[in-house]
Amino acid sequence: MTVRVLLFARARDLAGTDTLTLETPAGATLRQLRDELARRFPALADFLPRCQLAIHDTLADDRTLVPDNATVAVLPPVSGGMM
Amino acid sequence: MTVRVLLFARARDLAGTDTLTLETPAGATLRQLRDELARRFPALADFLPRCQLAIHDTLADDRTLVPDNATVAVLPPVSGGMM
Amino acid sequence: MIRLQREPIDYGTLVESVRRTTAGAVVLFLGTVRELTDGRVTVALEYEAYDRLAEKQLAAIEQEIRSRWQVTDVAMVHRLGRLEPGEISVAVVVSSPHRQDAFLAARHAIERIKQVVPIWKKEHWSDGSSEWIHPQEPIADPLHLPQS
Amino acid sequence: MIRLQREPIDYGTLVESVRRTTAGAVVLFLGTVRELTDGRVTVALEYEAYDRLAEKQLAAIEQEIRSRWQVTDVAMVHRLGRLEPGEISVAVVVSSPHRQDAFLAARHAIERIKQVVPIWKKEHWSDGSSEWIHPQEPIADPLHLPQS
Repeated sequence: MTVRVLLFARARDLAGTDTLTLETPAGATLRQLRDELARRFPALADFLPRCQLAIHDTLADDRTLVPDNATVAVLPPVSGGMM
Repeated sequence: MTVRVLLFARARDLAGTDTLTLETPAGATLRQLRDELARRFPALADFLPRCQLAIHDTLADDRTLVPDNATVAVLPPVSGGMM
Repeated sequence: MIRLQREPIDYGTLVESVRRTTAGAVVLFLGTVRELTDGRVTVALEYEAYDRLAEKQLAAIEQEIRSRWQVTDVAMVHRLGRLEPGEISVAVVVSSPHRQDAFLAARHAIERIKQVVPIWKKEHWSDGSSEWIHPQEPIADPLHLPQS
Repeated sequence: MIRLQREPIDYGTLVESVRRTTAGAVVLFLGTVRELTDGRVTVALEYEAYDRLAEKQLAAIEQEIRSRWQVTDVAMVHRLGRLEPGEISVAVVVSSPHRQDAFLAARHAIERIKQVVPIWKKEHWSDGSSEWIHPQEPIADPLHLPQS
């Protein structure tokens, strides 16, 4: 099953790419996709737990099944705070 | 003693003039000036108690003595409220 | 910057006048002439001021907001004369390093302008009648500003 | 109106787009790039977004403020790409019949933009270093917006 992954901000810098394709087994969850990303990009492993994931344009929790041909976005915490 | 009086908004419309000169006795207070205005402009009498007075650019209460050559402004309530 | 003027208010110039690289937040308030009030149609508003006292009160409001919030710069301009629906009657713009300060200071400034600055408005209604708008209550909120 | 753009933000056009003769109050917020943060000098900020989700979140914020306040119209624009100190990174403008609503809705919108819209900024410091700004705490305020 093919999944397209988009990476942003520090996650992109740590992975060294803004987009990549992963093959995951059918029935894989976002939790498993996180694990696979951490394996492929060890520099990303520590930061990944602070990121949210979205499938297409919808935020999703780690138990969500990854649909085939999904685009999964890795979203670091937003800047927030004082201006 | 000569006092110049400036009238604004409804006070001006009621008096029919935006500026006038009053002669008041030395030692007159703003209270006495109000009374004199009400006498000269009966149409203003009911509205005047809702107006504040200022001597030159300073708001003043009715016990204040009117200096010679003062400019006294008659200030209706400001619009305030919703926009 | 404080000004009473008969010309249309150019809020872009006001905003630019308060922008600084030290102030990351700018809040602009515009008051514009509404066409409808309680179902009645306004064809024009006429604003009149006691200029010298109005300018003094605006300066006191500037001091007041500077004493309460971190205000980098502020501009307050009120228009006088005859305005048609849609035109801008008043503009307040505040810059600050912090957006909370910019919002609170701008909000406070416009509230105080409505309360303590001797500027009056006359409604000209579509039926040909007109009236000065003076609150009907006894003066609850006098024009006095605390001296800073 | 909601937009992410790489071109400079023309707030005058935004303000004009929300002005109505039915809305007597307009509040504009501008966020600009500060030159100094905790004593460090910024030479540029770089903004990056996940566009499709950012636009969806902005639309949800619009729904949120329309459900809570009387909002005649609203425009929210965030700039992307490299900005220098003084440039406008974000603009929010709200028109309303009531100034309280205009202030509260604009304030709420910018707070929510900071919390729930996937737009990130990278500081480029004068010493040549750079860093993405991500809050260090675990995600206290998730990107979720209540569905309206």
